Formats: sequence, C-alpha cells, structure tokens
Amino acid sequence: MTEPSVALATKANMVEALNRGLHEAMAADDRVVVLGEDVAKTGGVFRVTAGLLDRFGEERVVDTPLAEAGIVGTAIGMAVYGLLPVVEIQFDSFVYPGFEQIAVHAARYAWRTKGEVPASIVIRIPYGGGVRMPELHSDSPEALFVHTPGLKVVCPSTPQDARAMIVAAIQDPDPVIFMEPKRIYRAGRQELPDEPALGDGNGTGTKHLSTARRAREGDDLAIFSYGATVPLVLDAAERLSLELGVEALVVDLRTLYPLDVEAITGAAAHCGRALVVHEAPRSAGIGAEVSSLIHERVMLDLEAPVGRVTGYDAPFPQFANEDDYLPSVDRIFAGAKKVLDF
Amino acid sequence: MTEPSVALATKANMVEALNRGLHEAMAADDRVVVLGEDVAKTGGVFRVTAGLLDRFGEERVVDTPLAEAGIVGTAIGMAVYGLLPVVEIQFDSFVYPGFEQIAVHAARYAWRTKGEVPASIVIRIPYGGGVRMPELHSDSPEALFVHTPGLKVVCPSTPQDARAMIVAAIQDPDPVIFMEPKRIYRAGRQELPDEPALGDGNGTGTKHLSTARRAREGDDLAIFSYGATVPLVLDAAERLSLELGVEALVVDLRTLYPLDVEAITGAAAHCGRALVVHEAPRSAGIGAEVSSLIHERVMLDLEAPVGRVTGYDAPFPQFANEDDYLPSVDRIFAGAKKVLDF
Amino acid sequence: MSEILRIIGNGEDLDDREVPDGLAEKDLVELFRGLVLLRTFDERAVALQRQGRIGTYALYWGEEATQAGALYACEDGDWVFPSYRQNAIGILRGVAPSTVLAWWRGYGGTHGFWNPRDHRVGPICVPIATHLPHAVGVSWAAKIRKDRASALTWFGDGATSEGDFHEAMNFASVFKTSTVFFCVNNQWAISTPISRQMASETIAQKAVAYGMPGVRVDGFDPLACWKVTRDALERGRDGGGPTLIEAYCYRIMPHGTADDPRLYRDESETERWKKLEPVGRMGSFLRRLTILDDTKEEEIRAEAKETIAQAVRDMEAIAHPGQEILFEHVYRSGRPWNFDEALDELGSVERPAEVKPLGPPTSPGAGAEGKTQ
Amino acid sequence: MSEILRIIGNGEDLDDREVPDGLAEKDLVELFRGLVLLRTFDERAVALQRQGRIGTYALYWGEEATQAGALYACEDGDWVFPSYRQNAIGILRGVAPSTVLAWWRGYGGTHGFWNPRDHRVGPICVPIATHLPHAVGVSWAAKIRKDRASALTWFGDGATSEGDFHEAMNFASVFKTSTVFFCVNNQWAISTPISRQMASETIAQKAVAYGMPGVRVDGFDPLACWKVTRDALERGRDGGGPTLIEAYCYRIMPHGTADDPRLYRDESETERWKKLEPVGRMGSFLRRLTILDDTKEEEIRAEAKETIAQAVRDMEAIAHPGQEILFEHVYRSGRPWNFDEALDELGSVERPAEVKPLGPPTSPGAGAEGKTQ
Ligand SMILES: Cc1ncc(C[n+]2csc(CCOP(=O)(O)OP(=O)(O)O)c2C)c(N)n1
Ligand SMILES: Cc1ncc(C[n+]2csc(CCOP(=O)(O)OP(=O)(O)O)c2C)c(N)n1
Ligand SMILES: [Mg+2]
Ligand SMILES: [Mg+2]
Repeated sequence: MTEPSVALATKANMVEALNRGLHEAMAADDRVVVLGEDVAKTGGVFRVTAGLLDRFGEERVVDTPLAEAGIVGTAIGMAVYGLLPVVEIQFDSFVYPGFEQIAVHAARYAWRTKGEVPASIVIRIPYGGGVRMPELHSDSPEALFVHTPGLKVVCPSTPQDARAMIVAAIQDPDPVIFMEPKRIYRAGRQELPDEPALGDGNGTGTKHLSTARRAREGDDLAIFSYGATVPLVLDAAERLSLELGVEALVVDLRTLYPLDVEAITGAAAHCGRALVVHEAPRSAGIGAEVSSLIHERVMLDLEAPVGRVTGYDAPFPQFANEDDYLPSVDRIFAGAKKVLDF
Repeated sequence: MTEPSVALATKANMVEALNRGLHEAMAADDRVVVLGEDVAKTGGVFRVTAGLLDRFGEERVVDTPLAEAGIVGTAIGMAVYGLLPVVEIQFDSFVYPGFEQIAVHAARYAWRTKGEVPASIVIRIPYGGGVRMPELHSDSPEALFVHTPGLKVVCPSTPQDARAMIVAAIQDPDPVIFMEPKRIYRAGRQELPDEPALGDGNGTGTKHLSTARRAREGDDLAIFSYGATVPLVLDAAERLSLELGVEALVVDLRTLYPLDVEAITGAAAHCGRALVVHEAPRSAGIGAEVSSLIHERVMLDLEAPVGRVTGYDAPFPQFANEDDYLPSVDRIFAGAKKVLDF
Repeated sequence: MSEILRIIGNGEDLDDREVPDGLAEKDLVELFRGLVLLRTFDERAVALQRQGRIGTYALYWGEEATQAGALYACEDGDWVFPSYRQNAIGILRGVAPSTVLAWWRGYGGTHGFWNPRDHRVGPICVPIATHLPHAVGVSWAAKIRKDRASALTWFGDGATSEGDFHEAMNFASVFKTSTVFFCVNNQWAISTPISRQMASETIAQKAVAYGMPGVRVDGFDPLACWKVTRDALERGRDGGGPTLIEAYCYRIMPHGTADDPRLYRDESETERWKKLEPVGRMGSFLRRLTILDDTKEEEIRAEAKETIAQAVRDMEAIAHPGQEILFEHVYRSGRPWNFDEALDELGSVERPAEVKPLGPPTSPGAGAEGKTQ
Repeated sequence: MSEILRIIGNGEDLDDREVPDGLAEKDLVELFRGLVLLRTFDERAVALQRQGRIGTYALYWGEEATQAGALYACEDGDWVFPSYRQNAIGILRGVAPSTVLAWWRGYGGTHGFWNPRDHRVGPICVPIATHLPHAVGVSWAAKIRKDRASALTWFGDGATSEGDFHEAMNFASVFKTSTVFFCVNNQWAISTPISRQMASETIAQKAVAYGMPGVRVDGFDPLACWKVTRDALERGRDGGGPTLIEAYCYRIMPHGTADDPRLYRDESETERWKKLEPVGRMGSFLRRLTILDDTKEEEIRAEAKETIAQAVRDMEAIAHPGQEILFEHVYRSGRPWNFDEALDELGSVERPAEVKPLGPPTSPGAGAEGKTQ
C-alpha cells in the first residue's frame, strides 16, 4: 500500500485535492469503489484517480468498457447491493448516454424504496470549456441535473472545497452529480487541512453539500457564480473596486441543488443589486433560477433587476472561438456595470 | 389511398388534429416519414398516427425496434439524406435514452455543416401527468431541451394550434421537439380550417413556431403557461374575474424555445403583475426563464415579483397523488392572489 | 444452440421427460403453489382493473413458468430484478401482495414500494431494459465483496433492442459476474412482432456477441425454466460468468389492460399457444406423476385465492396517501428547504377530491388511452 | 468466422495472394496514392500539433488501409461516416485538407466544417458510436427512395461497447439496409485493452446477434480491406443487408498527441505490429508486382507532400474567425432574437486577444491535460 506522491503534497491544486479526497474516502471505507473509462491504469485523462489502482487494487478501481449508461447503471446496482461507487465521466458531453440511468434510476431509487436504498453514487463530471478541446469536450450540463428531481448537484471552485466536497459526496447517501471545472483543475494551490473541511470551515457532512461560500465581502453588488467562473468573478470584482470603487460581494454557490437560498437572498438583499455568472447556456439555466429566487423573495430590496452573464444559447463553439463564448472578466465587468448603472 | 375517418371530422380534438396535420404533411411531401414504437400497425398508443400506414405504406410509416437512441439516430441519418422524419417517443420519460442523439447531433447538425444539413426531424413527445399512468409515464422534460442549444421546442394547447404547429414543425428545416400535452389530447374539439393556421391567424411557416398566443385578454395580471395547464389557467382566470373582479391576460407561450420575448414582456408590462404556470419541476424550468426575462426587461413596470406555480422538485408521484403534484385551478388561483396581494 | 429445452409434455404429442435432479416431490408441489399464486394474483388484478379499483395493469397470464420456475432455482441470497411484467414476483419472496396491488393503484411510499434489501427483489422496473445493468452491478458487487449472491433479471424480447441490454450483457461478460439474463421471448412488444424487433433467428444467439452461453427453453414449462436457471446460477457461482436464457413462449394476453391485440395480430395463433400455458400444464404433469389430485389442487387454489383476497382487503384498507407523500423519501440525507415551502403551498389550497385510481382525472382533458407500461 | 483475410504478404514468411478481381494496375496505384496522402496528412498534422499550430490531434498512423482501402471499394454515391480517427478521410473524396486541418485548429463555420452532401462524407464524429445510426439512417433512406446508395461507417473496438453500436446494428439488420459497419479493431481504446472491452473472442462474431454476416480482415492490408468492403457493399446493394467487418490491427501510435502509451502497455509489442504497417507494405507489394519503382513512389510522395503543404498554407491564411461565428448556422430557419442580443453584448466588450490554438487559455486555470477526442 503506497500513497502516491501527489497525495503527500501539502499544497494542492484541484486535481491533487480531488485525488487526495478520493484516497481518503477509499481508505476510510472499503465500500468505496471507483469506476470509469481509463481511471485505473492511467489514473484518468486528468489524473484525478492517479494512484488509486496501485493502492486499492483492481477490484475497487476499475477500467470499464466504453459505455456510460453501463457504467452508471452498474454503479447503481452496486449501490443497491451496498457499495459506494464513484463514477468518472471522461468529459461533460459523454454523460448524455448515461442520462436515462441518472434520471429514471439514480434520482428515484430512494423514493422508490421508501428511502431505504438510495442510489449512493457520485458521478464526477469534468466539465466546461477553456482548455482548447475538440467538439463536445466543453459542455456545462449542470442545469439538466438541477432540473431532474432527486439528485444533488455540486461544483467546487477551490482545491480545499474540492477535497472536502468529494469526501462529503461519497459519504452522502444520496446520488451526487459532482461537476469538476476542468479549466481550473490546475489553476492554483491551497493548503489542505488534515481533515477535509470546507473553505470557510462550515460544519461537516451534508452541510458540505448544501451551503454556499462567501468568496469576497462587499456591500454594493452581489455576484453569484460557481466553478470555473468564480476566479473570473473575483478578478472582475477587483476591477470594480479599482476602477469604480464598487465593492462586490462574491458568492460561490458551490451547491447547485439544493441552492443555499438564504445565502443567496441574504447577499442580494444586502447589496440591493445582483448578478449571476455561469458558462452554461442561458435559457433555463442556473442563472434563471437564481434570478427568479431573488426577485421572488427580495425584489423590494433590489435597486435593479438581477443581471445574467452566461454562455450563449448556441452550441459551444470550436475552440478557436471559445474565449468569445465564455464569460470573460470584461463581460462580467460590463454585466456588473449594467446592473450598477440601472 | 383512403383517408381515415378521423381526418374527415371537421371538429377535432387534439389527437385528431395532430393526426390530420400528419396526414396533410405526408400527403404534401413524400419525404415525410413517420417512425416510432407501435406507430404504424396500431396508429400509436394514443392513436395520433392512425391511418397513416394504410394510406402511405410501410416504407413511410414504420414500427421500429424498441430503442429510442436508435430511432432518433436513424431519423437523423434519414434527414441527412434528405428525408423529413417525424419520430414518436411513446411517453415522455422514454426520450431520455435518446437524449445523447438529440443533444450532440440533432441540435448541432446544422451548425456542424455550415447550415447546409440541419437535422430536419420532428420529435413528438406525449408528455405530462394527469392520466393515471404508472411510474415514468408523466414527466415534463421540455426544459432539458430548452437548455440544449440548437433545438426548437414547441407545445400546443389547442387542436387548431396542434394541427398548424405539427405541419409547420415538419416543414421547418430545424429539429423541433414537439411536446404534446397528453392530458388534454381529448379535452375538447375545435373547428379545423381548410388550411393549417394558428389559432389567432398569425402568419405561416416559421412564425407558427415562434409566437405566443393571447388566450384571454385582461389588464390586471398576466399569466403565462403552455400545454396542459393552459385550460386550467383559463379556469383560474374566470374565477379571478368572478370572485375578485380581476381580469387576467392569459398568454399561451406555445413556443418554449425561442420564447416570444415581446409577447411576454409586453403582457407583463401591460398588467404590472405576472405569473408563470407549468407542471414541470420548478428549479431551472421554463418558469424561471420567463420570470428572469420579465424582471430583466420590465421590472420597473412591475408591482410585484413574478410568481411561479409549477410542479415540484420531487419525482412525479405515483398516480394516486398526481393531482397533488399538478398545478390545480386552486393552486393557480392562490398563486395569482399572492401576486395580486403583494 | 437453437435446441429448446422442454421437460413437461402436453399429455398428447409432446412427451414428458424425467424430472430434473434436485427437484423433490415437495419442490414440485411448492413450485406449483407458486404458479397458482401468481396466476391468482394476475387474474384478480385484471378484475380489479376492470372495476376501476386499480389502474392500467400489465398482465402476465401464461408467463408464470418463466417467473416462478426461474425464481425457484434461485438461492435465498440471490437477487432478482423484475420488469413491470414480473410485477408480482416479489410475492413469492415475501413482498406483501397488497403492496404490489397498491403500486398498481397508484400508491407510492410505504404503501406501494418495498425495500429491495428485505427480499432481494428489485423495484418494478418500467423503463425497458434499464434494470439489467442493476442486476449486473449487484452481482458484480457481490463478487467484489466475495459474497455468494448472484442476480437474475427478467426482460422481454423487445428489451433486447435497447442499448442497456447490450451494455449490461457486455459488462457482465467482461467482469464475469454471476448474472442470469432471463429473456421472456413472448414474441410481442406491444404491437410489434419479434420479426420487426430483430433479424436474428433466436435471442439466445445474441450471447455469442459476448462470449457468453445462450440457451433456449420452453417458457411455458416451469421445470425447464427451473433447470436452465439452476444451471446458469451454478455456472455463475463457480466463476463461469453470466448466461443468457431465452424462454420461448407467447404473449397470450393483451399487452396490458388497455390493449386490443385483435388490431394487430391473428388471435387464432394465440389460441394455439394458449393450450401450452404453464399452470394447467404443470397441473396435468403432476397428476400424471400422481403428485397432485383434485383435492390437493383445490386446496392450493383456495389458499392462493384467500391470500389474494386478503391482499385486496389490505390494499383497500390503505387510506389514500396524503400530499406529504410527494416529498417523502426523495432524499435520504434530509429534506431540502424547498420541500417545506412546497408543502406549505400545497397545504394552503383545498386538496383535490380524493380520486379513484381510474376516476376521471380532475384535469380538463381526460381520456388518453395509453396502452403501455 | 475467425479466418482473417489477408492478401498482401510481408515479403518474408507471409505469402502474397492474388490481387482480387476488380482491381486493375491503375487502381492499385490510385489506392497507394490514397494511402500516401493520408499518411502525409497525418504526419504533418502531428508536426503542426507539436508546433502549436493546431490543437490536440487524434493521429491514425498505421490505420490508412482501413480507411483508403475501404473507401476505394465505395461507389461515388455511397456515403461514409468517419469517427475522429478517420478525420481526414474526406480528403480522398474532395473535402479540402485545409478544412480538416482548420477543424483541428479549432475553427468552425465555413472554415472547419463541410457540407456532407457535397462529398457524401459525414462530419467528424467525436462522441463514440453515435454516428453509426446515422449511417443506418442514410442507407435506410436511400432504400426508401429506391436509390443505389449504401453507407459505410468506421468505428473502433471500444465503440462496440456503446448502446448505439448495438441499436444501429439491430436497426440495420431489421430493415436490411445496405450498411457496412467497419470496425477498426486496433485493440486499444485509449488505455483500455480489448480484453477489458469485451469477452468475445472476436468482434466479427458480434454479427451473430443480428443475423448479419461478420468478417475479419487484416487491417494493415489495403487490398484485403478493399475486398471485404467491396463484397459487403455488393451484398448490401443486392438486398442482402448490412455487414460487420472487423479489421484486425493495432494502434501503433498513442491515442492522441497528449497520450503516452508507455504508461499502460508494452511498447515492444507495438514494434512488432509496426512492421506490418500498410503504406510500406503496399509499396513493397507493388514493387514485387513491378507496378511501382522509386521514381514513381517519389513522385506520389512529392505530390502528397505538396498537397498537404498547400493545405497548411491555406489553413494558415484563414483569418481567426470573428465572434459572430458563434451564432452562425445554428438554425437554418433564421436567427432567434436572443442571438442578436448576444452579439450586441459580445460586441460591447473588448474581444479577448486572438489566441493560438494551443496558446494559454485566457482562463485562470489552464493546463488540463485531456488526452482524448
Ligand atoms: C425505454 C422505454 N421505451 C418504451 C416503453 C414503452 N413500452 C412499455 S412495454 C413496451 C414493449 C415491451 O416489449 P417486451 O420487451 O417484449 O416485453 P413484454 O411487454 O412483451 O413483456 C414498450 C414499448 C418503455 N416502457 N420504456
Ligand atoms: C460517448 C463517449 N465517451 C467517451 C469518449 C472519450 N473517448 C474518446 S476516444 C475513446 C476511446 C475510443 O476507443 P475505440 O473505439 O477503440 O477507437 P480508437 O480511439 O481506438 O480509434 C474514448 C473513451 C467519447 N469520445 N465519447
Ligand atoms: Mg415481449
Ligand atoms: Mg481502438
């Protein structure tokens, strides 16, 4: 049993943090198994599962045939038997063939069994654009799962959260769609505490999967985001401060279902102005839900309608144009200004 | 070549109207083919495709093997060759196995071929609850398609519109997700004009797939809905009028993507109060999108936040409780009152 | 490969074969009891549907051998995964028949569902072929945990067309799981005949694609069904991997209570098959073996009748579930905040009048004539 | 079934067989020209990737016989549907090589895509096995329209695990479409060996599940690939339905430019297979037949080199597409209103600096090392 070097590093980027969380969860509970395409021998195309095969053996870390419905479906069966499978979907769009198993079974197994046998699986999905990949390696399908009752949908934006959240997701009895912002997989490093804990030290267990995080304090404008756009929002917030003297409160949603409604309405009401940012398409996306929640609950506290800066309702472009598609600091800044100037 | 009796009736319910539209489209253009599970010999479990086999033969009206990805995928291939396939998905939830083909191919074929070869298919989906069916026969997945760029998503609520819209959808070069509210398949009859036309006589062709319809005039509250909830909204509007003297303007959205933004914001601004009603789950649903659009564009004209009366973020229940799940006239009335009392 | 195993004759031109090793007299009676119980449930359910006391129902009349025969071959620790067509299989494993009836009445929660771990019986699966990977996953997990359990799953001829069938078969063969794929080839998928479903001569030969044994059996013969299943389970337990069983039979009845097969098939063909139906056939066989006589059969039938009658009473004693059921058991880890808000909203309006399963929907439309599960 | 057709020997222990009927000298040279052009494209694309002039690239070095050989068997009216691995196949049908290179450079619209109807070449398909039903649909449509066209589609050994493979095979067999399923069994799916992909001894035997012929061929032998494809197309056109071809070979190269096979396989095995690669082998064969000599081969190679060099120049002459490309060609029927609003928003902010295909993303993260298509 050798710990891979990656897990020993104290400062970790998101890939290493996820890897560390997986090592910890597998070591803590021998019901945890990992399966997916190319996850074992090579440790995954992004190396998130590196070292698991050597340490936990090929019964618990499995390279599967190339069939996403089969992967998700057999993982559900394993969960029914009592295991805690963690599935890797190689890239975002490749979750679509598994959609039926997720929607009709993963999401409904607890409900269909009097709460006794939830489909205790975690489906890890490296998602989103910005890494210059060919077609269909850059989708952001999280809203599809948010709109599918019975799932939890989460998305970390920092190494610390990634590590804490993957451990919590595995321990959570319910099926968790775990969105991994591949664009910031190696963006920066953070110290990882000895025990998995969320970045703001918020509680443990299921709390890890239901609370948003204030990533920046401010009084003038609340900006909500998650995943790969959080660092961009923080950059835009700095620019707002420098150029306009506007202090933005930045909320990293972290959990997309169920949303942390109090954190959201609290921040929006506090600032009186709000903006939502994500890279998924706009129509019926998370931004629409956040915007609706805010208006429904605290419209009277608002001085402007909630703005949205999002990906477009067009297919994710070939990568030479992906920077046009993705919300940039400039677009976030402009979107914020629009809300401020209202 | 015998016209089936169903198509001869002048007054038609929605099933008959759709059937008539299919007959017309197939007669007008021999590139139109119909395929799906049990659509030919029996005319479909809801009889929407009745009589087509006898009239157009088994090369153009095809009972397929039981495989939704295969049905959608081969239909895309047929469209690439130049046919105009109309696919029936037997019930809502059974579109999920076809989701990958829809999202990665139907939605992107035009884009991927310089606009030259759109996947000219229509995917008919009888959807929604209220007909006392076992599990997974009552889902409302339209928002999944609205959030998938490259598709058109439409949903009629009257026989006239159903007939005009199915003809327009077939003639439209783009892939159309055609949601059929099975609950009101046989709700009432309407005169069908000789030429397919939308209920309000609005233009032709693509217009049929991009405009909303005012189903009731009013000045006090705009209610937006589509499909099976439209008649309920109209009932609630009558009650609002009788009991509270409130006149609701009812907008049947008809096209869910792209939304008729002018009709929506116009009606909301006109009334100053608005409500969205659908039976699909709430989070990241069409209601969220409509609500966001209204707030973003005409918040200053609003006297209250836009309300939402929707299905819940829980699995569609076993049918003994479906009336609890579905928006009822009472719930719509209560939702309207909340907006009015704000 | 295309040899169809048959043990029970028809008392006429088809000869009886030897009762397979491993089945004592007691077992034969027990197996017959299972067949009769399933039959009784099914006939009663159809009657209940006609009376509007349950909703549309997927009857399995004639397919009891594929169910009771195969199940009888399972050890208690083996898991089974039924489709809607084997909806009542759980009652042979301890699931209350009233629970299954309640499911068809549209009840959820504690009334219409069961805990699969209590009886190693998966939930009734509605979307075609989607439960096959679950059976693979269960037997794979058992293998990982070094447990003895196998898994068996039933599905139809139509189900073999779905991608999930293929992916499940492939996973099982690659990971050599102890899984029995029991295909009930009743030759119809609603109105679609098998000739339109596939171009292969048999379903069993599909096993070749996975380097897996594929066997054919008379699906109206409970002993033959028992035998092929027992052999498959033994092979699986010994590390021999999965097996595909094709139980060749016929869908004697309509697809469901809303279906009219006269619209799409020749019912004289149906009559021919009906003569081979398993309950009468097994009864005659046991008489030929003098294991059964009128008294004994009457006793078994009466017992079954009473069990199901009681189940109907139990089902009807269940109060119509309250609206809180919508939000129960969705998440094991606790209720999200919006569920409470939803309940508040629901509670604030008058509840729709309690509905009979087939009472007119309170919706404006009504009357879609769905024919399927 | 498991006999592997081979025509070209290796000049050593493997004997040459007779050139199949239907291939004149001219054809052999033409076919060789195709192989060389594909090889030249591939090698150049790898170099371009290394230089950062295109993005991550899925090379096909060694698989040219499966592509050019099969294509040469097609009539002009037949359709072909490539996966990412056959990304350049279109250049043998009239697609501009610069268009294919531009695709890998991340260009869309008129630069990186083509009209499939112009050349009967489907778009490059990235999601595994999803293009198989399209090939079936095209050949089915042709059948309905009483046209002569068949369809051929390439896919890998890994692709056979997907449900779409199964559903496409089944539809083709049921509707007896003239479809050729050409499986390039290079024995690897990224890091996953075929032994982990399936338990069947061969891929060809999967055809049994569909009552379809399944044949095996040496995937490094262009003439053998031509022959089995020609036979399959003829059978298909004669109403004999689809065929599954298993082209047995080896993925000599990494999965893509970001992959390092040393992490997961023994590269001495690779070296063994490399000796059988098709371009050199066909060249030697033609020399043995005295159809080719140094001058001729030099001429063919020079021609290919110039074609590709010109393609590179053409690709590099394309201006970086403007942001309006995001909204072009999404709908054939016209642009929805929100596209115009989106363009307004985009136009109102400064455009991100023009990026080189592999230049650092302007995102905060950077550096994900995706290895796949
Ligand atoms: C994914 C999916 N598609 C369609 C249906 C609708 N449907 C219910 S039963 C059935 C036919 C099934 O035939 P078969 O597999 O032969 O089983 P049988 O009904 O004969 O037992 C169909 C199409 C479904 N339940 N699930
Ligand atoms: C649906 C889907 N899942 C996963 C992937 C990621 N992926 C790209 S290539 C590949 C391996 C394919 O192997 P094979 O089918 O043998 O083709 P080869 O690459 O060997 O040509 C995988 C898993 C994908 N492109 N699509
Ligand atoms: Mg059947
Ligand atoms: Mg391969």
